[in-house]
Parts: sequence; C-alpha cells; structure tokens
Amino acid sequence: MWQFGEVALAIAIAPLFMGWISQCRAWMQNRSAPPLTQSYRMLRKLFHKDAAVATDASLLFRGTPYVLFGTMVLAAAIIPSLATDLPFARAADAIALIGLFATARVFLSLAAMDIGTAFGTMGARREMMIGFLAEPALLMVLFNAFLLYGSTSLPNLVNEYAARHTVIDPSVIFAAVAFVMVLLAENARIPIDNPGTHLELTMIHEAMLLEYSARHLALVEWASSLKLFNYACIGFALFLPWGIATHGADGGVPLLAAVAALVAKLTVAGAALALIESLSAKLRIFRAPEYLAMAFLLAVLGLLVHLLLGANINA
Amino acid sequence: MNAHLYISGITSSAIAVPALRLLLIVVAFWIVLGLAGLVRPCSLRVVAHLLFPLGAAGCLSVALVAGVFLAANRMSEVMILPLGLPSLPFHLRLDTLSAFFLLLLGIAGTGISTFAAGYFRSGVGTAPALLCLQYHVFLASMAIVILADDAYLFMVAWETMALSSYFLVTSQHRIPEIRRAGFLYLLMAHLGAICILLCFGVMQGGSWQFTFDAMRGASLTPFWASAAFLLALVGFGAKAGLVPMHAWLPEAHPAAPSPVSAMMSGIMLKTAVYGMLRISFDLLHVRFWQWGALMLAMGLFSALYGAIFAAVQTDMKRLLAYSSIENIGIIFTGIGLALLFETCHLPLFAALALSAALIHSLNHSLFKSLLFLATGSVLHATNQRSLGKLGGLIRRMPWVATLALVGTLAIAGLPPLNGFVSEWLLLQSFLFTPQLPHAFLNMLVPLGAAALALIVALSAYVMVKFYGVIFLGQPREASLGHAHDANWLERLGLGWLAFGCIAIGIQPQIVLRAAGAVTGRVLGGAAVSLRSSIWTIVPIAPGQASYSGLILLLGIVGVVGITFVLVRFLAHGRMRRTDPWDCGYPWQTPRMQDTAEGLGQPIRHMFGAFFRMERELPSPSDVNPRYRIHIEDRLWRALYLPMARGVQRLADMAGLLQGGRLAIYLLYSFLTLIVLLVFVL
Amino acid sequence: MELLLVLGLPLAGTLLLALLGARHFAGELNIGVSFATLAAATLLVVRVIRHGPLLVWHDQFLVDSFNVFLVALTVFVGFTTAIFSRPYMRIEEHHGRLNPRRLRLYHSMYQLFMAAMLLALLTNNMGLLWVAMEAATLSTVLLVSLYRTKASLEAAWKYFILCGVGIALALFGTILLYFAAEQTLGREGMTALLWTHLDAVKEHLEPRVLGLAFVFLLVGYGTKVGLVPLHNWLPDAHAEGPTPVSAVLSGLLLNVALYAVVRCKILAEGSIGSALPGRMLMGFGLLSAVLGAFFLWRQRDIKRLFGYSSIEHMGIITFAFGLGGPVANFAALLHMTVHSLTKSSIFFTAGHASQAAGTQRIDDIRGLAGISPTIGWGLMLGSIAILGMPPFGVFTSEFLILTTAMRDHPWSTPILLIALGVAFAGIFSKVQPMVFGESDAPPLPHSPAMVPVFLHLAMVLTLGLYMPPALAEWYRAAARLIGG
Amino acid sequence: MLKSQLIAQSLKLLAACLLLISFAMLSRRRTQRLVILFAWQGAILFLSTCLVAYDAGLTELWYSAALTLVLKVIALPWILHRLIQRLGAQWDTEPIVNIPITMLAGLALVIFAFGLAQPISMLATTITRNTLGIALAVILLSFLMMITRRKAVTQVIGFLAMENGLFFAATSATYGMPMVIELGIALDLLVGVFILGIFFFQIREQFDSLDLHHLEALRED
Repeated sequence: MWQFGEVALAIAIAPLFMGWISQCRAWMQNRSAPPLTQSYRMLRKLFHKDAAVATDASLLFRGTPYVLFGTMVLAAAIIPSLATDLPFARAADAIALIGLFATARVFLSLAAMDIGTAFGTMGARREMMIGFLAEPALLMVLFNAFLLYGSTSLPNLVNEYAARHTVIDPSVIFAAVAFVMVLLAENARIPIDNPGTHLELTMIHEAMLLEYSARHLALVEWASSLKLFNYACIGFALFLPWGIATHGADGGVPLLAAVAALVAKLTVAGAALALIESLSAKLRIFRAPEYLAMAFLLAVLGLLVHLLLGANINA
Repeated sequence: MNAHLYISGITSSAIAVPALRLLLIVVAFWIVLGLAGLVRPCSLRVVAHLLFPLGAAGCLSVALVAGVFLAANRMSEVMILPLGLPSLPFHLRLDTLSAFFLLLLGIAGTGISTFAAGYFRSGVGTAPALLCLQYHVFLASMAIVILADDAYLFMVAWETMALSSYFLVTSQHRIPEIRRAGFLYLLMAHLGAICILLCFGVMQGGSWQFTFDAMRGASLTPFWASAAFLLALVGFGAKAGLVPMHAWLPEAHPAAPSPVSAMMSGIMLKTAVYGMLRISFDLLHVRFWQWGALMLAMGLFSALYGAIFAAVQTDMKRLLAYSSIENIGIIFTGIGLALLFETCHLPLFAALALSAALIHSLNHSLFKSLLFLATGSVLHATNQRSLGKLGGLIRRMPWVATLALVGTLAIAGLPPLNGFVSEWLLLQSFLFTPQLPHAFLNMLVPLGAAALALIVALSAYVMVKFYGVIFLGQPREASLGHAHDANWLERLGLGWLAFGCIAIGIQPQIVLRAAGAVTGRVLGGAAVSLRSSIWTIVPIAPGQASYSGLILLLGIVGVVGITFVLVRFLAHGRMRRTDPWDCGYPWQTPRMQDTAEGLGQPIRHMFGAFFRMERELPSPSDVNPRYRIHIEDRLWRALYLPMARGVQRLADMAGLLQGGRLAIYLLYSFLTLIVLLVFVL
Repeated sequence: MELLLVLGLPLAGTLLLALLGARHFAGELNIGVSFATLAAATLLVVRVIRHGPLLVWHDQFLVDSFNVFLVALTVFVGFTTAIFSRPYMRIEEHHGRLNPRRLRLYHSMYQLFMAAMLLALLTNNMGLLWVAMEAATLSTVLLVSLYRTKASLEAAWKYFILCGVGIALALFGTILLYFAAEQTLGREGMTALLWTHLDAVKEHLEPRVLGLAFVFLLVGYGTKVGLVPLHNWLPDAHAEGPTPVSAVLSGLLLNVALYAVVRCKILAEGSIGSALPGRMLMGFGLLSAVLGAFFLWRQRDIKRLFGYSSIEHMGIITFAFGLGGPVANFAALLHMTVHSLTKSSIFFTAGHASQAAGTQRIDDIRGLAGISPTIGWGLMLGSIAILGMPPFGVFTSEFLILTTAMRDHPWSTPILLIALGVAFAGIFSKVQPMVFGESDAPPLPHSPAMVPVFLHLAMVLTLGLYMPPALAEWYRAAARLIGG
Repeated sequence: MLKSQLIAQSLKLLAACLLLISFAMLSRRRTQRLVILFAWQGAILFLSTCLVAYDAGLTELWYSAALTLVLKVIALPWILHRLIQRLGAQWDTEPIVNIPITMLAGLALVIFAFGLAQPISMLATTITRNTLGIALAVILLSFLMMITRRKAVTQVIGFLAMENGLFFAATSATYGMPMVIELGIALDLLVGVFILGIFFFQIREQFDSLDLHHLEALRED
C-alpha cells in the first residue's frame, strides 16, 4: 500500500519538483518565471507529437527511453521517501541503487552513440566520465552511513535512525556536503552541466538527447526529473529522515505527516538547489574531475573523522 | 545453471558413481578427440563438425559432474594413477575447490568449443587437425591442473597447459608480431613455472614428499612460509597477468585466434587463481595478514592499471586483454581481503570476500569469453581488429550485437546481470573492513572500496567505448557494408554464454551456494549464510543488505512493459524516419564520429602519469590533417627492457672470456688448477 | 662372453672400416657394427641386471649398476647416431665437402671412439681409464678436423692441446692416487689402481694426497666435461666437426668424462671425509650453468648454440652430483640419460637443418617447418625438451634437482633460476624463428633420417610421464653407489 | 745402506738437473735448442729410472727405462727435429711474456710446488720421496712454458716436457705405474705425436705458418 502510493507520488510530483527549481532560479535571476505546471505541459505536448527518428537508428535507440523510465521508477520504489516498510526495498540496497543509476547512464550513453553523430558521442563520453568520477564519492558517502547505522539498505537506515535519537554525528556534515556535490554532478546541473543551455560545446546531458523527439524525448525528460527526485529522496533518507513513516506506523495520520514532511523538504531543497546553481558558475569540463575529487575527499574525511572520533562502529 | 537443475533432486539422493573417475574419462576423451583429428589431418569438416562439438559435450559433462558434486557437497575423492616418478605416482583429488573451478571450466568451455566448431576456417596457419589436438590437450591439461594432488603432476599439467596454449597462440606463425608475442608469453610462463616449482620445493618441508597431503602436514617457519607465499604470488601472478608481471597478456591475447583468447582469458587465468587459492588457503597452514594486505594492494593496482589501459586501447582484442587484467585484479583483491579477514579471525567476512572472488572468477570466465568470441565473429566478418575501422555493426550482425550487448552490460557491472553480483558482494565485504583490528588497515582499506568503485565505473566507461565503437554509430569503412552475421554454431556458443550471464545475474543463489560449499571446506565451516529465498540473497544479515536480481529484472521489465503499452495508448503520434539532426549540421560523414582515441581522451588527460605517449598533431594549415597517437606501457621501459639489456651486457662480458687465443685458455686451466690447489693446501 | 664382445666388436669394426670404409656400403657396415655392439651390450646389461655386478679378468673390468646404464646409453646413442650419419654423410659427400678417403677415416675413427669410451666405462683400473680417455681424445681430434677447413683445424688443435694438457694433469692425479694407494694396498700385482679395491679402503687413504689427486683429476677430466672455465674447446669442436661427431661428443663423451670425475669424487670424499669435493663440483656446476646460459644468449651458429647448451646442462648435472644424496644423484643420472638422448637428437635435426639451409648461421635458417615438417618440428620439440618443459624427461630431473637444492642449499636456487631463465630466452628466441616463418630453401638430395630423432624424443617423453620400475631401481642402485 | 744413500743422492742430483733443464727451456727461444734440451730431459729421466730400477730391483722398471730411452731420448727428439727442419720453424718469435718475468713466475711456481709436495713426500716409503715436489715443479713449469709461447711447435715441446715430468713423478715417487699403463701411456704419447705431425703439415698448408696467432679465428665476437 505504501509501496504503490509512494511510486505514484514520485512519478507525479517529480516534474513538479523540476519545475519548482527552475521557477526558483528564474526568481533569483529576476526573470519572469514559467508556471509550475510548465513541465507537465511540455510532457503532454511531446507525447502528442509525431516522433522523428534517424534513418538507421537501431532498436537500442528506441528502447532506451523506456529502460530509463523503468529504472528510475524502480529506484523510486526502492527509496523510502514516505515510509520504510517497502517490500521492494529488499531487492536492492543503496549500492544496488547506484548500480541501477549506472545502468540508466550506460543505456543513455549507448543510445547517444547509436546514431553516430559527433555530438551524441561527445555527450556520452562526458557523461560516462562524470559518472565514473562521481560513483566513488557516492560510495564513500554510503560508507559513512553504514558506519553510523550498520546497514546499506535505506529503509533500515531510516529505521535505525528513528530507533536511536542520536545527535548528528560530525562525519555526517562532510558526507552531506559531498552528497550535494555529487547530486549536482549526476543530475546535469550547474556547475558541471547546464540544463538550460543548448550551446553545443558545453553541454553533456542535452548532447545525448539531441536525436530524441516526441514521446521518446518526453520519457527521457520525465526519467531525468525522476532521477533528480530520487537523488533528493536519497539525501533526505540519509541526512534528514524526519517524518518518514517508520516501521509499524500505519493509518492516515503518519501518511499525511510523511507527505507533508516530504513536500516541505522538497520545497526547501529545490530552493537551495536553485540558490546554489545561481550562485555558482559552470566549470570547464576538465575542471569537473577536480570538483568530484573534492567531493570524494570530503566523504573520505567524514569517514576518517568518524573512525578517529571512535563512534561505536558496529551498531 | 546445471547446478540449478540438479540442486533440487540430487542433494537428497547423492548418486554413488565416483565423480573423479567420470572426470578422468572426459579428460581421456578429450585427448582421444585431439588425436582423432590426426587421422584426417586437413579435413576441416571432420574437425569442425564432429570433434569440436564432441569436445563441447565433454565440457558440458564436466560442468554437470562438478555441479552435482558441489550441489551434493560431497566429501573429496582421491585417486592414484600408476604413472609419474617411481616414488611419486600421479595423485588426483577432487574437492569442492577444484570442483568449483571445474564447473567454471565446463560452463565456459562448452560455449567456447561450440563456437570454435563454427569458427575455425581452413587454409590459414596451422593445419586444423593440429589445432584440434592442441586445443583439446589444452583443455585436458587445464582440467588436470585443477585435479592434481601432487606437485609433480601439477607442474607437468601446468607446463603442458602453457605449451599447448603457446602453440595455439602462434598458429598464425607466419606473422612476426605473433611469434614475438608467443615467445614473450612462453618465456614469462616458464619463469613463473620455475617460481611455482621453487615454491613447492619450499613447501615440501623436510621430507621429499611432493603430495599435497604431505605439504599440508609440513611445518614451516614464518620466514619460509612467507617465502613460499611470495614465490607462489610471483609464479601464479605471472600466469594471471597481475601487474607488473602482465606484459605478455596484452600481446598474447590479440595474437591468438579468438576461441583461444577466450579460453586463455576465460579459463586459463582462473587456473592461476585456483593455484593461488590452493596454496594460500589449503597447503600453507600459517598465514599472515601482511600477505593479505600485499595481495589486496597488488590486486587493486592491477585492476586500476588494467581499466585505465583498456580505456585507451584502439585494438578491440587488446582492450579486452587489458580488461582481463582489470578483472583478475578484482579477483585477487577479493582473495587478499579474504586473507585479511581470515588472519584476523573474522571467518564469516572472509567467506563473504572469498565467495565474491570465486563468483567473480566464474562471471568473468563467462562474459569475457563471450566478448572475445564476439570479437572473433567481428574479425571474421570484417577482417578488422582496429576500433578505428569498425562501427555500425549492430545493423549488419544483429545476433552478435545483441549477445555482445549482454556481455557488455554484464562486464560493466550493471544490475541485474552477473557482473554486478560479484562486485556487489565484494563491496559488501569491504564494508566490514573497519572491524579489522589493525589501526591503519581499518582506515586505509575502506579506500580500497572507493578504488573498487572507481574501477567498476571505469570498466563501464571502457565497455561503452568498446560496444559503441564496434557496433553502434556509422560504419567507419566502406568495406563493413557487406559484413555477415555469425553462423548458427557461433550463435549457439555465444547464446550459451549470454544465457549464463543472465542466469547467474538473476539467480546468484546457486553459485553462492556452490561458493559456500568451497568456503565451508576451505575456511573451516564459515560460509555465506543463505538465509535467503529464491528471491533475494542476504550475505550477512537481512538488516544490513540484501539484493535480488530477479526482482530488479521483473520490475524493470514490468514497468517498461506498462509504460510501453500506456505510451502506445495515449500518445497517438506516428513515427517517421529522417536524417539525423545533429544540431542541424547537414554534412555528416562517418569519419566525423568520435573515434576510439577520442573516447580514450579523458582518461589520457586524467591519468597521464601512467602512459608514455607519442602524439603527432596536425598543423592548422594541413590540407588532409592526420592525428596519430601511440600509447605505451611505462612498465615495459621501466622494467622489462632494462632486464633484457642487463642480460645482454652480462652476455657480452661472458663473451670476453672466449677470446679465441689458446694461450689464454691454457692460462684459465692453469689458474683454476692453482686456485683449487690453494683450496686443498 | 658379452664383455669381450662389447669391447671387441668396435675394435674389429675399426679395423674393418679402416679397410672398407671408403666403399659405398660403409655407412651400412658402420650401422651393422654398431648394432652388433648394441646387441652384445644388451646381453651384458641383461646379465648384470640378473646376476648383479660383475668383476672379471683379475678384477680389471667392472660392470656395476653405475656404469652399466651408461654403457647401454652409449651403445644405443652410438647406434642411432650411426643410423643418422649414413644419409648425413651421403648428403655431405653430395655437397662435395667430403671424399671417400675422409669417409674411411670417419668410419673407422667413429668405431675407435666408441671402443675407447666403452673401455673407459668398463675398466676397473684408473690407469686404464686414463688411457681410454686419452684414446678417445685422439680419435675425436681426427674426427673434429675431418673437413680440413681452417676453422675445423683450429678447433681440432685447440681441442687437442687443451684436452691433452687436461688429460696430462689427470695422469698426475692418477699417479698421486697410485702413490696414496700403494701405501695401503701395496704394489703386488696391479691391484693398487683398481677402483673397487680403492673403494674398499678409501677411508684409510691419506686424505691430503687424495685431496691433491682429486684436484688434478677434476681439472683434468673436468676439461673434457666442459666445465667453465675449462670449456673453451667445446663450442669450437661442436661447431666445426661433422654433426654426428658433435652428437656423440656432447651426447656421450661428456657423460663418460663426468663418469670418471664422479668415480674420483667417490674416492676423494670417502678419504677426506669432508664435503669439500662435493662443494667443488657444486661450484663448477653453478658456474658452468650460469655462464653457459649467458653464452647461449649471444650465439649466431646453430651448432655452437647447442654446444653451449651442453655446457649448461653438464653444469646442472655436475651441480646435482655435488649436492649428493640419493635424490640428487638419481636426478643427475636421469638428467645424464635424457640430456644425451635429447641433445643428440637435437644435433641430428640441427645438422639436417643446416644442410637444408646450406649454412649454420642462425639468421639464415628460416621456416624449417615449411621446408620439412619433420625437421622443423623435431627441432622445436627437441629444444622444448632440452629447455626442461614437461612432459619431457628433462623436466623430471630438473624438478628433482631444483627441489633438492631448495631444500639443502636454498642460496643456490636464485642462481639456477637465472641460469634456466636466461637459457630459455637464449635458445627459444633463436629456435622459434628458425622453425617458423617463411623459407624458400630447396629440399634435401637424400631423405633425412628422422627416425632416431623421434625415437629419442619419444623415449624422453616416456621418461617424463612414466618410469619403468626396473629402470628406477637401477638408478636407485647407482645413486646408492655414488652416495655422497 | 751406503749404496742406497748414494743412489738417493744421485737421484736428487738428477732431479735438480731436471728442474734446471726446465728452467732452461723456459728461457730458450730457438726451437732446435728446445728439442735438444727435451732430449736431455729424456736422458736424465732414463738414468733416474735405471737407478730406481736397480735400487728397487724391479724388472718392469727396466722395461720402462728402455721405453724411455727409445721413445723420449731418440724417437721423439728425432721426429721433432725432422719436423722443424721440414717446416722451417727454427725460430720462435718473442714470447708473449718476456723472459725475466717468466723466470720469476717459474720461481714462484717452484716454491709453490715444493710447499705443496712437502707434507706428501714425507709419507713416501721409497728412497726417492722428496723428488715428488720437483716433478710437480717440472710439470707446472712446462705448463707455464706452453702458456707463454707462440709457436705451435714450442707448445708441443712444452706438452712433451710435461709428460716427462709426469713420468718422473711416476717412477721416482711410486716406483713406476703398472706395466700395462706404462705401455698405454707410451702408446698414446706416440700416437699423439704422430697426429701432431700430421697437424703441423695441415696447419701449415692452410695457414702457411705455424704461428698460433693465426689460430684465433674461432671466438665469441
């Protein structure tokens, strides 16, 4: 019951979250903001268009959007955004989640290379590069969490947290910063990529979508908004898991509480993201490694801090 | 898989036929097959359509027997053949460890032999019958290596393996590069073998007993135990392609015919892993955590090294060879970790790490042979090995492309395929390293996990490059226009391996159980707890982590299906074919695609320290600009060439001894006499 | 009786071939005589196996388990070499490098050489041993200089002088031995130089004299074994003499010389009571193995290459004898056997290879597998066998030697490792291009005799995988005899 | 008693002469002279053998004395003489090492040999015990001579001188080897010299000189 509600909610409000971020950005850059529903409109429009597919695009190219969407929905089903007793969550812990995202990334890159256009391949190359730099950092963040709560499956993490009302461990701060940096990188936001631009030489994510149109494009866009949403939820589960309905909680009240908490967190997070994005400038593509190395370093620092301060390791 | 079929029934009713005898029969059968080819030396038909399929059947039966043995978790069987040295007849032994590797050999061998049946064409290089002989001797010797229970038989089989594979590698011996590669390979193999021999010499421990049983009993001082371990590490590392003993590997694998490369990379390297496990966990009874740390470091370094070099290759088989180095590195990382845990008395985690290593060996033997065989088909279809001349083959050879895609995703370590399972297990076991009792280890080793993550992600990068450049995009050469798809035998072989990748991916419980049988025997009872249904696997405790490839697969498939239907329903837009848009750039030629070098560029940029690069950039005013880059292994110049030069110098010095003047020769004798007289004076 | 036949037949053959050696059927005759010797030797061997050691003619002749298998080996390889040399010499004649007179010399000297070696093996008298060695030297000197070219003359001259001096020193050693012996044994009859008698009383022989004697004997016979730094004659003689001679030189003569050294070592060790002689052998062995390997690295002449390989292997065997003990001696004897079988077969193929290519320069020999598969693969398999790759028998002995060394003298194993590695690289990097690759050389005028080659290799292969118990028992007995 | 004393004395004297002659050989340049010295050596050997034979009253020693006379005093010198005549190799060119240094080396060798033989000869039961050292010295000296000379002929003479030394050792130290062996040795010696003769001619017709520096083609380069 939680399970499907959660998935439905994720699918529903992911584009809204995206829209909310762009709205905040527009405000901060005092542009006139598009309405919140803008992304829904765009999806509808795309779904109704005729698809134009390159002459010798293979099945891989046409199948990829569905795979992307599928993986993201599955991820949403695993991440405890509202509640923790998710039967699906048994299927994959956080590491498997990273694997799931990697699958999506690989498929997208392959699809981008399928047509054989210069930009597609370039985008794929950059995307994979960012990917293999971001994953170690993310893993280190998870390591922190594991050291704290002795589990890599997110629902159990949240339960653990709820079980003992500890003060925030100092290592968490490092980890959180690292996580935010990874989140920006993985979701093609400034400072690594610019979701708004179509300036060929700088784009990464967009470059891979050049050949997509209509329903395929719609699915990809939806998937990427879901990805951002999922990442946000992972962040919440790791660092501010308040309000998530833990084990045994049932009935309407916790549900409403959880939804409210989620919406509130998303609002704040969206605003914060927009703020970061507007404040920072896009990096040259070869500065990206340094950026992600920084993230990795922070995560490791968190780890060491934790081990040094000798918090109880095996919870 | 085979295990899976049997697990249900067999465990209850353990059959009475001794598995070892069956295995030996198969081995003999292989040798007979090899010799049978010599009856009609040059008829390809007999060899291809009769002998190789029969060999495949042999492999299959080996897999079945080993699988049953593991499933039933039988007691180990021993046998003595009246051959070999007078005081030392051939001892054979089948226990769970050897059974696991025989299972590996059987499963991978089945696919490879089936493929080979369709692969070998007539006319080029060695006569088919000779190839058949060498091929099956190679198979048989690998099986014997795994079954051997005394040092002599082990060494004989080991060197026979090296020899037969050498002849297979040089089957195209008209080409000088191939001869050079073969020479380097055999040289390294021989040196490694001598190291292993010396290792056995150390372990014999007093009594001239070379049976493994006697070695288990031998008591060694820490110094000699470590000496044995190091010798073994060097010897088996040289065979496995552990950096810095890896130089032969990227030379020999591309040189060999594809089924042979598949066999070497898929199975032969694993025999080295087997030997390492046999010695460090079974024969040596004292172990030290330093060994584990060393192995862990070497493994991680090799893995990183292999991944980085694979990323910048422009020859598809070379790329795969380096990726083999990477995977071997991962396997050794697992073994090292297991040693660490085991020496720190954490048997459960040791079992976890060891299972990860074992399962990764099995997985690697599946997807790596799959990919090597796929390159073989590509080679036959296009006569191109250089990535710069391939592309767009997914349209010409859909079968190979599809099956290769499975292998690519699997080796990239993506769920829900098998590559992810082992890497996931390894990462899980890394999570427990903070519990190591050593101050520095428990801080440093977690970084190993990060390195591992980097390596896995890098391998994903490499594989995207591999697949994208060969099968996707536009054909880079006009000649690719009439590439043909693989024939049915080749498809069958590829299909078998691909099926293996998927099956292990969604049902890892089976192999996990098999690995459990091994770890249970090796680590004295410790095995990964299988508190897990057919749905999920739970390595340590359900609270900590669980994974289910099956659910993931079903989930993805389900969601994709539903979305597809919905989209079909709601979106009533047609689909029309046009030219690619590409930012409205009209003049597209295949040469404008990103090349293999281009895909390697970020890696070159980031890990420049690893390479020796020679670049030749075109000048802006160049009418037909040409860009050439040559990447070289630093270790080659840093390590191997100096060695060769040193030997040369010493040889020249020795040459001075023989100056051709008789008086000087007499002087030598004279001085020798005087010196010896002084000795006895 | 068999002994008489074994010694007499080659001598008779010498005279016979001295008369008829120029005829066209001389080759067959040579084979016939060798075969007769082989038959006689087989009888002898059977008898010794049946009734144990044999002492005849006032104990002047001794056949015990140590030398009987060397006798068997010698006559067998002598026989196969005779088979090989028939077509080989035909081809040489066809190429105009030899004429009937030389052939006569060749055939009779070949038989004389066999006779001398058999005498050296069978005699129980250290003095006669010396005489036989000298005779062997003289006969082979003529064989080495058979082509009468500058190179062959030079080689023969060096061979003669170096081995002559060596043998003279050996004589002095023998004299000292006698000098020591007559203190204990007295000089009645001629018992004082009989090995069996000396062996019986070796504990009472004056150690200091025996030490001196051993040094002289070691340097003397060691020159013929080809121990570094006394080896300088060996590569020249092997490279410049006719191939059958190279085959018997490295296949048999070296063994016989080493046999003499070992006999002396037994006495010296027994008298001195310390391991000094063993240590000397080990030192010589290691030096020869390593330097031989490094020499291999830089060869340009195919027969010279394998001459050095013989030095290397003799080094290994000497080292093993120096180690002493049942296993090491066993391994050394086994290595003697497989080495002479393998090496002679290699020389057979190398000879035909150089005939096929018309030169002995390695760089000019290419693609043998293309010219004649039997020669090519024969050379390839032979080299692999001599490099100690299983399942060939050479590996068996090296396995035992290395493990024993690792057990008793670990310090020596790195040296052996280097030696084996360098030797492998040195030989294989040269053999591989000779066998593989392209070639456009014409086929040989006469069909080469490859039967001996594959016969030998088959035997070596068998020894690698399975050792008949009788043979093993035989080796064990010999090893016990050598002791150490 | 006195007789044996006398014999011992004279043997010592002869041994000294032998040593002297070897030194002389070491210093000579002309091959003819060397041959003559070699003959003298043989003669001394013959005398010493006779003395030992007389003293020990062994018939077989008489035989070997006769053998010495025939072989070493008459046959070999004559053959060598003829060879040198025919080959025109009277002059040995400058030795590799110059004479004085050779002499010094020789002196060192003699001391070494004596030191070596001292303890052993104490054991000898024969009256001629301490001649062993001299025999050894002679051997080493002729070895030295072989090393330092350039001409083939001189090397051969050195070789034969070495044989003489051995023979002296055999007779003086041990009253001679058993007869069979004596014969064998003698036979080998004879054959050897014949072979050498053949060689000389072949070498000369190939290299038209007996100078050894022609024989340095076979080498590791």
